[in-house]
Amino acid sequence: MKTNTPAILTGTHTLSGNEACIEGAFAAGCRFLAAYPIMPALETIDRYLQRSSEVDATFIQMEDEISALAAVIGASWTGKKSMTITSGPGLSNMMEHLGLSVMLETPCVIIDVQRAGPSIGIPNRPGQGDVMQARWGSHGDYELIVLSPSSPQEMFDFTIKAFNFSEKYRSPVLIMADEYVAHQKGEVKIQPANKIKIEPRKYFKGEKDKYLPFKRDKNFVPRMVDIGENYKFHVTGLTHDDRGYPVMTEKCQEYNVHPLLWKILNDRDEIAEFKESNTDDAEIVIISYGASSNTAQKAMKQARELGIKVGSLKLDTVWPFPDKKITELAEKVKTLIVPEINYGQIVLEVERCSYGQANVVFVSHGETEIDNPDNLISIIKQSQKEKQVKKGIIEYRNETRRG
Amino acid sequence: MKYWGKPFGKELPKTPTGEIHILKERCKGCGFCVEYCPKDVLELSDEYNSKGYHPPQAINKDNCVNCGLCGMICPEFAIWTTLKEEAVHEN
Amino acid sequence: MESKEMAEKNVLPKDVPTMDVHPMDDVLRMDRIPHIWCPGCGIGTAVTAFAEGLKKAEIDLQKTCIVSGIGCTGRVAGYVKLDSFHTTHGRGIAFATGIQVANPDLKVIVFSGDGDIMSIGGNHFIHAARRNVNMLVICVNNFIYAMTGGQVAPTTPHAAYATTSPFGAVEPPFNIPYIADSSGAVYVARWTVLQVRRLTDSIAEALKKPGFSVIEVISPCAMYYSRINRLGDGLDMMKFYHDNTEIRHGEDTKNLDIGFQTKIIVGKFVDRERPTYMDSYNKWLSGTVKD
Amino acid sequence: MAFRNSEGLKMKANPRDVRTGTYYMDGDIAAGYGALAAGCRFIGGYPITPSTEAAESFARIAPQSGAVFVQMEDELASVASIMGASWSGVKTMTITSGPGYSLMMEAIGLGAMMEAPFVILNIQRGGPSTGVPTKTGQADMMQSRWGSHGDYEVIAISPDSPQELFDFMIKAFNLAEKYRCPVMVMSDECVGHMSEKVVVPPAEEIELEPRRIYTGPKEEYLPFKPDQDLVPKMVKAGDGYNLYVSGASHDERGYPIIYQKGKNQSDSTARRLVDKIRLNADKIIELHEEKLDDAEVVVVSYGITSRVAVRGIELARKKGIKVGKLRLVTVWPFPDQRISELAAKVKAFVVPEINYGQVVYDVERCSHGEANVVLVPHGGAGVHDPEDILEAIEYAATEKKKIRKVIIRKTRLEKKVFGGGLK
Repeated sequence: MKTNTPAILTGTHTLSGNEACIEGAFAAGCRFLAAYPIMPALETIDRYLQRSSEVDATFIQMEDEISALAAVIGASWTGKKSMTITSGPGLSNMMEHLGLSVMLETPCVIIDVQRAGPSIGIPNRPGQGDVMQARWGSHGDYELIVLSPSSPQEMFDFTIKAFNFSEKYRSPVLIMADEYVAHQKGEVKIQPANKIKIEPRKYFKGEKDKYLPFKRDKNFVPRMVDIGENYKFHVTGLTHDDRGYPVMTEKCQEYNVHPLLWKILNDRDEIAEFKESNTDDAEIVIISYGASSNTAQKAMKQARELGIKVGSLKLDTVWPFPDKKITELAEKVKTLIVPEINYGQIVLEVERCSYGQANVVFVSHGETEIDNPDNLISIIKQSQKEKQVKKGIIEYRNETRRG
Repeated sequence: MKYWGKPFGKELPKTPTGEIHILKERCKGCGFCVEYCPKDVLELSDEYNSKGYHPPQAINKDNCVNCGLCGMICPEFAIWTTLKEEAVHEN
Repeated sequence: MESKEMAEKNVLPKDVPTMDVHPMDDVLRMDRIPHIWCPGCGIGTAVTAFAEGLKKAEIDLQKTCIVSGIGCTGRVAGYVKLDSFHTTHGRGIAFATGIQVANPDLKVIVFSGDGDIMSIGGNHFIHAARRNVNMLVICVNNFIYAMTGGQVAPTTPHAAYATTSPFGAVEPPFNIPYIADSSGAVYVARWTVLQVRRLTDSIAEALKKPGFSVIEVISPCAMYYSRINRLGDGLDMMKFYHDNTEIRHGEDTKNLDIGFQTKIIVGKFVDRERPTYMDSYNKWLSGTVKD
Repeated sequence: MAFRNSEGLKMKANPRDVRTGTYYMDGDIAAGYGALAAGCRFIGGYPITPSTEAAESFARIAPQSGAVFVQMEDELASVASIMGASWSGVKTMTITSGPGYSLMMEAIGLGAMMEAPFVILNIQRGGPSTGVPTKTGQADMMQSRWGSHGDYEVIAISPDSPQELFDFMIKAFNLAEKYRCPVMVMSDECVGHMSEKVVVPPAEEIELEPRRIYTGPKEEYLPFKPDQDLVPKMVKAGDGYNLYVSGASHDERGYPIIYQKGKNQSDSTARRLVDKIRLNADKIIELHEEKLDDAEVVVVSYGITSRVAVRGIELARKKGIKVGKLRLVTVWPFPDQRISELAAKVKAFVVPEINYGQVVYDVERCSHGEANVVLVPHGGAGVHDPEDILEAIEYAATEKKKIRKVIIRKTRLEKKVFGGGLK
């Protein structure tokens, strides 16, 4: 399936991350947005409304984030590609419905423009404190796909990718942008609409009375139909069998929930994408995602100029986590440095996957260091002095930065 | 049946007769149908269904006028009536 | 099917599975009956009235879907043979708003309980009414949280007992028609499950009405509300409704408070015209957004 | 019925709050008794299976002690109300289960930021979403640590019997008052609905942690100026301090930080919030260890699973496998140090959990590739078959290779369901 609406932008444009996200959504075929205004994602809604009449898309501002995601799930079942946009506190409010969309296996996309937290935090400053929440925030067991863009161009590309993943795996997909990326203006190259690959919805084709809403194919993904086509199906957030009827047994719980994980995990090597640079001869590798990868790139360049063998691994997909790649790197290099705009989240995963084979150095950095890699360079130098592999996460704290 | 007289040239009012269907296994013995049958057709029987409730039984079958109230008020979808025959009201 | 033919001939089958014979086969999922509700509970009656109402309204059932939240009444969606959604607690109306706005051709019914709609979903209720989203909300009010074992609800009458108000409910209850009316609902009615024919007519009427319609259905909860308050079983509650309800169509909604074992006023209170959400949306946008 | 303040200042429990005696009661009810004994004066709750009995038991005994139970309109309101009550000077908690807990996520972040001491009792059930309301699960463990946005740390303890549900309520309130952070009691349906002997001790045997009340001169009070252990002192609303408490990142005065160029803003508050738990972790963490001296395999478990594991361990010991038990009483903060120590010593960890792998990843992380990590998953709505745990122990004891991933065992249930279907 290809997009064919003439209103989709093509060519090169200068867009902010927020705007690029909306253009990506339209290109991917998104036609329904339910949202609740929140800093720093406000520009997305503005852009959506400016463009919605051109592409014939619907917007509704709901009374809170809880209902926004509920409305998105409802809309998705009518056959429209749907999404919602929020930031940290809104994502926290959506946690219950994230679970519902997993259980109903509803394709939808959630854009989270992260800000400094916890709680209200600082609404107009960047943060990366929601990455663990994206994976673990709702109760119960589930797996989902989380992408982390680092520039407006990636914001555009990843939004399309997110819609494709959500249709392919019938699962909610999260985009964890941050304030820095969302407000950054940059050049976005957009291919002609007919060259953008769009994953079609997996519809059920067969006799109406034989339709089972949760009958899985060999990839554990069930087929979908739209409301209003006389299938008369039932879906529920309770543990259910193939027909969608609740069954309150241990067996059904296993039957229903375990494949929810498998459908993502079986394809994790395909889903988990990353960008490697200079890792062949590297002794130190900086693992980063989102806005931090801008810093990582700059630091790598400067360090190379200084003659330090530094490589970089940028995670495009944060969840499912590329375990194997990290283990591979850990066996090869001396030190893994993880800069994050939080107090240690993905670094825990890196520590887990490194199996004590390399030093894991954590750098908690703030927005001022996104464009300024000095601190990271000094930490690279400091980490070179470590002679042995240490257990646990190493953090060189620069106490003067505090307060 | 034929009648000679047609008072005021009009047809006599007709009273339908209904037939009662009871799915005993579904019944949970709430007694709504027995209480609210306008013709007092039903009563709770002495027998048990497999859940241990007393399902209703029709004691005055002939009184049923197919009003359908039992079917409407039954919370269990266990009882309903169908039209048996439309008899002319004998006055 | 043999049994279906027998049903057509109005012969009661013997020793055949009974799921195919009930006259409401086409709107209910008979393969899921018996349902989970207790003996003496009125929700089943409300569902019967709803099913009859659906038939009576003669709307396109293919373009109709039902959403419910959590709770005893929350299970209704699973028993009605339409496209049905059993969502999270309180979010039925929000979910339905999404369905309705994304595809305005659909008629959405939210069938849920008093705790679900008025307590945790109270915010969505007033907002959907304010927007006048085209949906029918059937709120079964049994005065208590029954699924979880009889906790105090926002509709529990003052001084009635519940497990979390072991000394009698302190708070005054909600007057659902009044909230619906003041928030902008276009159709507001209240019936008890005893007035099942009037309830059916009301549902059929509301289904055909565009806009946010609310029907409060008062139903006995034999297992919790009646038991804790020593009001007898379901039948006793029905008898109470029989003796203590008064039909007053067009009554001012602010007079509709329900006290503990006091008179219940039922009837159709509001029936007015207001542009629905999608009407206003399209009209407003066509006026302001230039091509 | 009115609030009775300042009782939290006493070091011992108030005899009026403690229903001393020996009971046969279920875990939920014991939790209600425990909360009252700990001096809880306010519960804002919302009914959710399987935690309702705890709310009901508290509602029944609370008024006699001057405590209040308010049933709020939803979980969002419940947790918000207890935070308010906490700042008005009383001990507070709320009671919920999975879906309700998910709804509370935003407010938990607020609780961490405001440093309001409060307790959340989560009687976990099968998930995700509505899942299996009436049956057990342990799949909210990671959520309790990571569920809200931004960086914060919480304390989570996991009881394994009704008696512990009583005891841990008191423990939880003490931890909450001491570290001024949300404390989660992560129980599960199985413990919550299990009826056992519960001994409620006399009031003088119950030690309570007093609230850290500020006593200095009024003018010098700064609501977020930390003590030596990074925890600030508290006053209550209405004492004339003109408090300003905000969920926004704030300075010591509580005033929201306004962006200044060239300065990393989030460093000031959030850093201390995580440090106050991380640096005090040794004092908080409690572990139960059995037969670890000679162990080659360690079963790491928590909650109801630690009781199921006992059987697996017994069976394995009978077969001559040297296996020990490590029970995480405190799940968060995670005992990194202890697991690391053990990893260097033993061959493998076996982690049975009623989920498809949550805490096991932290065990893997802390074992630094020195010991194999075996997960025995269970989807919920039931507990493990001890035979599955036994088989995992046997496997772990015999596996010679170091395997660089979590080894996920196929359980009997999984084989049965995906071999033979649901019937």
